[in-house]
Amino acid sequence: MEFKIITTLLGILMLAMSFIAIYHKKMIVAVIATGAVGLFASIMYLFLAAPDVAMTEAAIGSGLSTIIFFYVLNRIRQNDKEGRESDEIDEIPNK
Amino acid sequence: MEYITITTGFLIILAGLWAIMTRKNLIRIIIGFSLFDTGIHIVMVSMAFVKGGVAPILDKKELLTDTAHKIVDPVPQALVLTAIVIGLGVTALMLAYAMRLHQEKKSLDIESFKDLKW
Amino acid sequence: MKKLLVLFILAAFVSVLYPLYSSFHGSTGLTEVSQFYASKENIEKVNSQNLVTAVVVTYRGLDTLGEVTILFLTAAIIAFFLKKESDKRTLRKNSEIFKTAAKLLIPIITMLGIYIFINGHLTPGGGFQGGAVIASAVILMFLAFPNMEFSHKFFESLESVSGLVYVGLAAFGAILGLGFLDNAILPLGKFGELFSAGAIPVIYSFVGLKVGAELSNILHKFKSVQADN
Amino acid sequence: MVNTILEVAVAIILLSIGLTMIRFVKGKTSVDRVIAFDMMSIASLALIAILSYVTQREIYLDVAIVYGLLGFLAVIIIAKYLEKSL
Amino acid sequence: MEILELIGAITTLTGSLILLVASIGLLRMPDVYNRLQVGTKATTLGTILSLLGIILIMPGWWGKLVLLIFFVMMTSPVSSHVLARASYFIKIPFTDKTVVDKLKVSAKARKVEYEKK
Amino acid sequence: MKNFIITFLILMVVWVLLNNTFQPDILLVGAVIAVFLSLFMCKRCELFQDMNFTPKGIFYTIWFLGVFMVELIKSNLDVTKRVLNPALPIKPGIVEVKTKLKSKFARMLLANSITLTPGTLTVDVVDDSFFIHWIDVKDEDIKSASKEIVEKFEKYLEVIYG
Repeated sequence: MEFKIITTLLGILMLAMSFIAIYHKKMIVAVIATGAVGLFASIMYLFLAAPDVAMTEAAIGSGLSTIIFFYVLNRIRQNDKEGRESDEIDEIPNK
Repeated sequence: MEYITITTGFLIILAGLWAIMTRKNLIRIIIGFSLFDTGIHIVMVSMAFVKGGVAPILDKKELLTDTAHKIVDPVPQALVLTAIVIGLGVTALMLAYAMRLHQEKKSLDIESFKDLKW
Repeated sequence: MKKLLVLFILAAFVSVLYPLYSSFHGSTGLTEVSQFYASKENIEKVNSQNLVTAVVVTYRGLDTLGEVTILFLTAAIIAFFLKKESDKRTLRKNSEIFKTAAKLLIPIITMLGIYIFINGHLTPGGGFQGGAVIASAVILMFLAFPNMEFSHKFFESLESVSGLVYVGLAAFGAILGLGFLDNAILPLGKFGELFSAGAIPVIYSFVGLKVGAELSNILHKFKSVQADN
Repeated sequence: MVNTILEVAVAIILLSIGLTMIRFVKGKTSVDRVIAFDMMSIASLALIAILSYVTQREIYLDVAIVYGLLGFLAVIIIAKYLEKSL
Repeated sequence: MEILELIGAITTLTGSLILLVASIGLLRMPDVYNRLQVGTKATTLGTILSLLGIILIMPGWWGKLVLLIFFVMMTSPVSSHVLARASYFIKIPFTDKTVVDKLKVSAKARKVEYEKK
Repeated sequence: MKNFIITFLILMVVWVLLNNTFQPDILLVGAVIAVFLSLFMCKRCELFQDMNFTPKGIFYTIWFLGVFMVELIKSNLDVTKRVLNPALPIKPGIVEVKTKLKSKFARMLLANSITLTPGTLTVDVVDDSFFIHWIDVKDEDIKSASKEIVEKFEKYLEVIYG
């Protein structure tokens, strides 16, 4: 089986996902995209013959850190007086 | 194959660095750090890859004879395993700081935290 | 102007990284250290199928100790930084189907986590992954039953007891004259079975329990105070 | 023969992941993107299973189980975040 | 023996084709709920068929694969149900083709206010 | 007690499936862990209270699985037909159906089966009525919709869960 083509496609997908994570307007989409980068990275580790690292990345690097991100976004929304989302807050000029 | 993955890793490192330096929102900067982490891990694992090597788990009889020429390098993998867990700790800590800063100033914009600027 | 500066910094970074990238030609063999770890006599000495686990638990055991300490410090600092607000919000009731499914899934997921860290020397996985899976079972509990009481005492004592046992097992090897974190303090057993590799499964189980308790604690700190479901 | 058929299957799965990626980019609402994410993780699960046959290692299936579990949890937590009851 | 392997490979191929249908459906359907329908059903059967094919090819691995199938069958409908419930709660609009909405009537009768977005 | 035994059995089955052996030492380790876990987790849970362990119940469980698989495949053919049709023939809507089942576990199984069968998706559950998103609404009336969607599973689940 041609591993090269599959890893190339995975790499392109990962780069597209990281681009979305940097530039998308909505914060929640950015966080989901970060999680997806981790998931694709985990498949790439399997192709690189590293199942231990793949399992760690799937469980910790992609899973638990996404969950912590969402908890923090939720508490930021709760603490804000008007209940704005975290991506709406920084648009206000703070002078 | 290792060339492709190492290139991907370096490009993701650059993307993360770009996000850290140009974005204004604190959470977005933390996402940049997270991407940077992932890129470094990919680079390290692809450096450990040996052509034709299999995963360093010896669950078959034929792997036990002359092991060193059949498996990929286990040491960088162990290091990356450690690094991922520490990365989670660092991310959690940074997010806690961001949350605390938002509680103090009601803002997530990095430009509004200039108390230490002279 | 600022973009230009950023670009300049990125260019500097690339110029530092480029020699590393261009001198990479794909490794053709193991390094000397890894060859030492993968040599026949050393495999027989440690008796663990999974070489990564062997490296993490015995050869580089001190690193793992430091890593667990870092996680503990993270939990402590987060607890110090985040003050608990005491506002009580009314949450939307969970759907009954999700609650029932969670009741069915939580024991199974915990079993999976325990399997992962007990078989750390035979299959991929180990203390850290198993701990993360156990923590995800705890998260499922938080999500399905938000106002169920979470006994801090139990998790904290579990964490400290397993940490103490871990360090104690490590020091026991040094007392016997074998070395800190040596796995030969228990009989080595037959290669490839559950009871083999000496103390590795025991040590990794305690690491797993400790990591699971710590991660659950961190996640509970991030979860806000809730009532009325 | 078996290997050839499985190669075609892997190509089709990759194609479907790519098409799902289009939905992720186009989106419209956040829920669409979450569905796309869920589908990508489940399709990758099949990819891992095929990979474990090709390399003849049973141990890769452990990774697949953990993978499926964490994908499920991520979807649930996003849904709870969206309905503001996290 | 070889025939069994061939059947397994073809089953896996069928599963991947169903996954492809799911992704096309995800692209073509007009609103969130219909996409969710197509996504859940087709991905579940696609994954189950792929895993069944691997069981037929490698009968020695049945333990973990059966567990994986059970896991997918248990979690995938629950997650899509939770997503559908959340997206109804935050009032994601229906497509114009929708003919009836009984839940709205029932919510009015039970005096439950869903949130305005 | 019934709950404890069933949880223990499920955990043991999971353990054996994961290890894929019947060696006595592995079984012993699994049994110890499963007893501990089911004692710890099953203080209050009443999940399997209403399960009937008669031969008829077990036979109906297997029969239910068969019916379910057939419906799953039918639903996929249906979805494929709709998706690949250039005209996209859909007529979606949310309908209400009633169920007679009381046991929580049976209701979860019913909702999951509904989600995985032709053109239906459970959106919300209120008391004993399920609100279902139907991709091709044939009948808006509660009774006939119930007959169309629910009944084919309900008659088996009623026997298994009393």
